[in-house]
Amino acid sequence: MTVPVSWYLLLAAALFAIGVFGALTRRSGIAIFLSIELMLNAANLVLAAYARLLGERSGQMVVFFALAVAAAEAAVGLALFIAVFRLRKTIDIDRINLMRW
Amino acid sequence: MSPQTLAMLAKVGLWVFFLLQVAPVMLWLERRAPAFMQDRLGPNRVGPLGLLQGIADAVKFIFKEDVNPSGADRGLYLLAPMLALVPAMTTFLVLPFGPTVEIGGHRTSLVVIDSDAGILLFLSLASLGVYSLVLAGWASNNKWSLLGSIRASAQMISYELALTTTVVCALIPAGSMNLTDVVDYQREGLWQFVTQPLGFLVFLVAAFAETNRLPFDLPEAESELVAGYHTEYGSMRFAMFFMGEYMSMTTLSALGMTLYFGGWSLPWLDFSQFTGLVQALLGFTILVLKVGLALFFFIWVRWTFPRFRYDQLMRLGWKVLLPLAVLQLVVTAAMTVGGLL
Amino acid sequence: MELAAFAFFALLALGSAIVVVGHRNPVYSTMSLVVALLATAGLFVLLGSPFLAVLQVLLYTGAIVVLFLFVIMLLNVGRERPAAGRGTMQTWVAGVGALVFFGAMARLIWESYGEAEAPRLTEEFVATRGLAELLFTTYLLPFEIIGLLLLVAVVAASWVARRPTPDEEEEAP
Amino acid sequence: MSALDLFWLVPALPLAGAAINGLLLRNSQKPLVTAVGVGLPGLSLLVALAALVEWSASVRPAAYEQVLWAWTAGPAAFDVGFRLDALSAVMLFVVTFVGFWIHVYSVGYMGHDAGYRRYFAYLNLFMGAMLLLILGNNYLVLFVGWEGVGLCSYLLIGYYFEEAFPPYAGKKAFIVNRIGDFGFLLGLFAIWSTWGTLHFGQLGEKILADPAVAHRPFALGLSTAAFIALFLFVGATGKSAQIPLFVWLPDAMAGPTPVSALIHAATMVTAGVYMVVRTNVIYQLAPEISTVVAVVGAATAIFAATIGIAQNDIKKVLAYSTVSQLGYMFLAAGVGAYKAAIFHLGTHAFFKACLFLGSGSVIHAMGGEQDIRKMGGLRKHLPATYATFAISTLAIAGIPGLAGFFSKDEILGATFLAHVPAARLLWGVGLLTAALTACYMSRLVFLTFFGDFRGSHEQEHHLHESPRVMTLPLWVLAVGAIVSGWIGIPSGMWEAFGAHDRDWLGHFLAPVVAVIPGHEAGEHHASQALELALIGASIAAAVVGIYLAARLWLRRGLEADASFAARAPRLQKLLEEKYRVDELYDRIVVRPIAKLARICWKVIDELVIDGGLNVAAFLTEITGDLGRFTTTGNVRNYALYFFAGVMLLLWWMVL
Repeated sequence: MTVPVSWYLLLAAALFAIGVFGALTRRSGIAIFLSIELMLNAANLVLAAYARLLGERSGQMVVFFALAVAAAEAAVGLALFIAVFRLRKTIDIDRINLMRW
Repeated sequence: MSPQTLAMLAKVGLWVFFLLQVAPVMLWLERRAPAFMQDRLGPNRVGPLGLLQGIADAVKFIFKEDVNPSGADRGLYLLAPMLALVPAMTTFLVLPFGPTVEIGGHRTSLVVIDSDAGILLFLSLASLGVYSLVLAGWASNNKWSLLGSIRASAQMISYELALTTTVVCALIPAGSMNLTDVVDYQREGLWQFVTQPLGFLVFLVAAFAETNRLPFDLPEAESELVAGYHTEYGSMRFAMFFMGEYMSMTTLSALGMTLYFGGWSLPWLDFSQFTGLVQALLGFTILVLKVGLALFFFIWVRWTFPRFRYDQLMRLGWKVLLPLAVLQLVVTAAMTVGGLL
Repeated sequence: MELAAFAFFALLALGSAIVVVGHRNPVYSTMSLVVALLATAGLFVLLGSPFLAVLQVLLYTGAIVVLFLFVIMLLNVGRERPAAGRGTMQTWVAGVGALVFFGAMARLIWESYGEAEAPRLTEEFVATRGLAELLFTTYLLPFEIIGLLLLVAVVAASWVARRPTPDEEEEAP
Repeated sequence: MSALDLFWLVPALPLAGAAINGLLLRNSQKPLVTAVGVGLPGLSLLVALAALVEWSASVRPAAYEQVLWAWTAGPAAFDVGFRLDALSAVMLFVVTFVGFWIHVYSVGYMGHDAGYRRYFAYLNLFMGAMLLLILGNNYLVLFVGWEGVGLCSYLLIGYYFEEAFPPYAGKKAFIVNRIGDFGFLLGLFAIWSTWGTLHFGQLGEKILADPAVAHRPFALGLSTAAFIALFLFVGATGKSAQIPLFVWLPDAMAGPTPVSALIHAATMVTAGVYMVVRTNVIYQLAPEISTVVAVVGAATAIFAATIGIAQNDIKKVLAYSTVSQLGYMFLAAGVGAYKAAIFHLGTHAFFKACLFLGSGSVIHAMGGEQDIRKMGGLRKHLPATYATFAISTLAIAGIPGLAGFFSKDEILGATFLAHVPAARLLWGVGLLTAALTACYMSRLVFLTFFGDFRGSHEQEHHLHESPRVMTLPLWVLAVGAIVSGWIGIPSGMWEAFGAHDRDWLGHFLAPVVAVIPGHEAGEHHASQALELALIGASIAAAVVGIYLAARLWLRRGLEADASFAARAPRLQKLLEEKYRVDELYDRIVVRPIAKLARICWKVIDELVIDGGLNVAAFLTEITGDLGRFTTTGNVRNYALYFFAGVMLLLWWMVL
C-alpha cells in the first residue's frame, strides 16, 4: 500500500512544529540553532514530497540548494556564536541582550 | 527467500567474512612488518612466526577490565565505539568485485547495491565515521581526549573535501557514479592511476588522513595526547575502535583500488572464460590481493614519515591538497570533454 | 513494505526531533538531530530521490552537524539551566503556538490532498541523471550563485570567528 | 503758472510740515518747529485763497479737476486727484482759515508743553488729511482723508499719553469711528459694484443718466440708493458723532483744547455732513433714508442739548453743544436743505472754534481747572476772552444779526416747509433745542464769567489774560462768527422783508446740489406772513432761553443747579450720567464680545486645539510605551514575535 503524500506533509508539519517549539523555548543558542536546522529539514521534506507528488524534479533541486544554504547558514551562525561567546563568555541567549542598547 | 535476496546475502557474507579477518591479520602484520623494516624480529612467540598474535590480542581485549571513567557521559561513552564500526561495516556495499555473472541461472551484478549514486553512498557513510571520534573524545571527560576529538573532527572534515574531489575526478572519465561502470571503463582502457597520477596521489594522502593513519594520526598522537580520543577506552571498546580503524582502512583502499587500479580486473585476464561463481571468487581474490598491497603500503608509510604538526596538517589539507584536487578535476574534465579519455 | 519503512522512519524522525528539543545536554540533542536527519534521508529515498538522501547524509550529517559538535566542544557548552520565571510563560505560548500551527497545517493539508496517491515511481524519476541535467540547464544561475554564497559564508565565518588581534582586545567590552 | 496748477500744494504743504516736524526736527529747535508748524498751513491757506480767487474768476461754476497720478490700473482704475467746486471751495475756505488760526493759537497754548514738536506734527498731519478728504475727486481719496483724520484724532486725543484717561479716550474714538467706517465702506462697495466708478463727476452723470438703476433692489430689502445712503450715513454718524456712535466725542475732550477746537468742532466732525451733501444725488433718490437722517439729526440735537445743561466741565458742555449743532446740520441735510446744512456748518465752525479757544484760554488762565463750579467772575480778569466768548455765545444762541441766527433759522424754516413726513414735529423739536442751546450756553457764560470767584485763592492770584498770540485768533474768529452769517442770509428771509434776494451763498452752492428731474425739492414759497412768523418764533426761542438762564444762574449762581437737583434728583442724576449710554453700550456690545472672546479662548483654543494636540501627544506616548515593552532585548521574545507573524500570515492565508 503506497503511502499517500499527505502523510509526508503531515510528518513534515509535525517536525516543523517541534522545531518551532524548540527554537522558542530553549535557552542555549546552540539548541535553538539545532531546532532551526530541524525546521529547515522539515521544509526540505515538504519540498521532496511535493516533487514526488507533482512528478517535478525542480522540487528536489530546491532541496539541493536548500542544503547548500543551510551549510552556509550554519557556518556563519556558529561563527557568530563563537564571537558572542568570546565577547560575553556565555551562549545563554537570555543573558545576551546585544540587541538592546 | 527470492534469488535476489539470496545473492545479496551471499555477497554481504563474502565481504563481512573478509573484513572480520582483516583486523587480526593486520594486528600481526602491523607488528611484524615494521619490525622487519627496522631490522628486528617482532612478535614470534605466539604460534609460528607470531601468527597467532592476533588471536592472543583478541583474547586479551576480551578479558581486560572495562574501566568507566567517573564523570564520563555514560551514554555517549558507550555509543562512541559502536559508531566507529558503522562506516566500516557499511561502505563495502557499493564496491564491485566482479562483472555481472550468471550463477545458478540468475544474472546478478557482483556488487551489493548497484545504484548509480553508489559512490556517494560510500562517501556519506564514510563521513559518519567522524562521530565516533568526536563523541569518544567528548564523553570521556578528560582534556586530552577532548583535544584529540576536536583535532580529529577538524582533520576529517578538511580532508574529506580533497577526498571527495579526487573521487569525482576518477568518476568523470567513466561518466557515471556507479563503480561497476568505472571498473568496466578501466578494463577497456588504462588504469586510472596512469591517466590521473595527481588525482591518485591526492586520494592516497586524503585516505591516510581519513583513517587517521600515522602521518595524520594527530587525534591519538601518543607523544602529546596519551592516546587521544580513546585514552579512556579499555578492553573490548578499544578493540572496537581498533577494528573500526582497520576496516575503514580496508574499505578505503578497496575504493582506491577500484577507482585507480581497475578494481577486480587484471588487464591480461579475460573473465568471460570462467563460470559465474568462479568469476566472482576470482574477482574477489584479485581485489583482496590489491587491498593487501595497499594495507602493506599503509604500514610501510606509518613507519617512515614523522607526524604532522596541527597547523601543517591544516595547511596541507586546505592549501595544498584541495587546490591540487581541483586542478586535477579541471584537467580531467577538460580531457574527457576533449575526448582524450 | 513501503508503509512499514515510512512508519519506521517517521517515528524515528519524530522521536529524535522531540529529543533534540527536549534534551538539556547539547551533545545528546545534536546526536538526536543526526538521527532525525538520517531518518529524513530515509524518507527522501522513499520519496524517490536517493541522490538527495545521500547528499543529506554526506553534507548535513557528515559536515554541518560535525561543525555543531565542534563548536559545542570548543565552547564547552554545559547543561542548560531550566528556563527562568518569565521563560515558562514563553514556553507555554510557544507550545500552544506550535500546536495551533500544526493543527492549521494539518487541516490545510488534509483538506487539499487527503488520500491523493503519489504517481508510480518511474526509473527515469529516480535517476540522478535527470537531476544533473536540470541542475546544469535551468538552474545553472542559482548553482553559480550558491557557489558565491558559500564563498561569502566562508569569508564571513572566518572573519567573525577570528581571534581578535591584540589591538582589538581592549575594544571588546 | 496759475494758482490752480499749484492746487495740489494745498494738502501737500501741511503733510510736508508734518513730515519735517515729525521726522527731521528735534524738540530743542522750538522756533524752527513753530515756523514750520504754523508757516506751512498758512502758506497752504494763501495758495488755497489764490486758487479760489482764480477758480471763481475763470472756471466757475464748472468744477476744476487736477489729477496727480493713476493710483491703480486695470478694470478698477482709480486715480488720485483733487476737485475744486462750490462745495469743496466753502469747505476749503473754512478748514484752511479756521485751521490756520487755531495753529496760531496753539503756539501760545502749547508753548511750554514738552511734546510741542509732536503736537504740531500731528496737527499738520491732520490738516493734510482733512484737506485730502474735502478736496478728493473720488470717494477713495475722500476715504483716505477720512481714515487719516480718524488716525490724527486718535493721536491727538491721546496726546497726553502719560495720563490714564486720554489713551483710553483715543482708543474709544478710533474704534467707534472704525465701526462707522465699516458702514461707509459697505456703501462705497455698493456704489462701485453698481456703477463701477467712485469719481464724483462720473457717478453723478451715470446716476442722472439712468435713475431707475438706483431703484433696483440691492440688499436687505432696500433699493440700491437706499442701501448706499443708509450705510454712508452710518459712516457719517460714526465720524460726526450722531446718536448711535456719538459716545466718543465727549471723551475726546481729554485732548488739548485747540485740538478739540479744530477737530471736534470745526473740521473733522463736519466731514460726515460734507460727505452727505457731496452724495446728495443718492440721498434725493432715497427719500425714506433722508427722513431717517433728519429724524436722527433732530433726536441727537435734543438729546445732546438736554445733557449739555447738566454738565459742569466747560469743555464737556461745548462738546455736547457740538453734537447738538451737528444734529441740526443733519436735520437740514435730511429735509433736503443742503445749502442750509453747509451754511450752518460754516458758521458753526467759526463760533464753536472761538468758544473752544475761549474755554482754552480760561483753562489756561485757571491753571488747568475745567470745572465751571470752581470758576466765576472771570469777566474782570479775562476781558478779551470774555468779550469773544460772549459774542460767540450770542451767535450760537441765535440772536438776530449774528451768524447762528441766520443759519439756524434757515434750517428751521426749511424743516417747517419740507415735504418730509412729520416735518412740523421735527420743526418743533428743532425750536425747543434752539431754546435749550441758548439756555445752556448762557448758563455756561453766567457761571464762568459772572458772579464771584469760587476757585482757590492761589488760582485767583494766578489769573491773567492770555497773551496776544491767543487773543488775536479769538478776535478773528469772533469777527468771523459775526460776518460769516451775512454772506448766506437765506432767500426766505430776504422775501420776508420784501428785499431783493441777495442770498450769495445759496447761488454759489446751487450747482453742487443736483437737480433730479421729477424730484425737484424746490423751495415752495411760503407766504410772507409765514416767513415772518417763523423768524419771530426762532428769535423768541433764543430770547426765552437766555432769559431763563439769566433768572436761574445769573442771579442764584450754583445754587440754581442745587435747587434743580433737589426738585428732580433722578432726572438730574440721569442727565449728569449722560443717560448712562456708555454703560448701555458696554453691556450690549463690549461685554458680549468679551464673553465670546473668552469662550473662543477657553473652549476653542484651549479645549479643542490644545486638547487635540495633547491627546495626540498622549497617544504617541502610549504607543511608544507599548512599543518599548516589546524591545526586551531577549532574543527568544523576538523569535516569538517572528512566529506570531508567521501564524498571522498563515491565518490570513488560510481564512
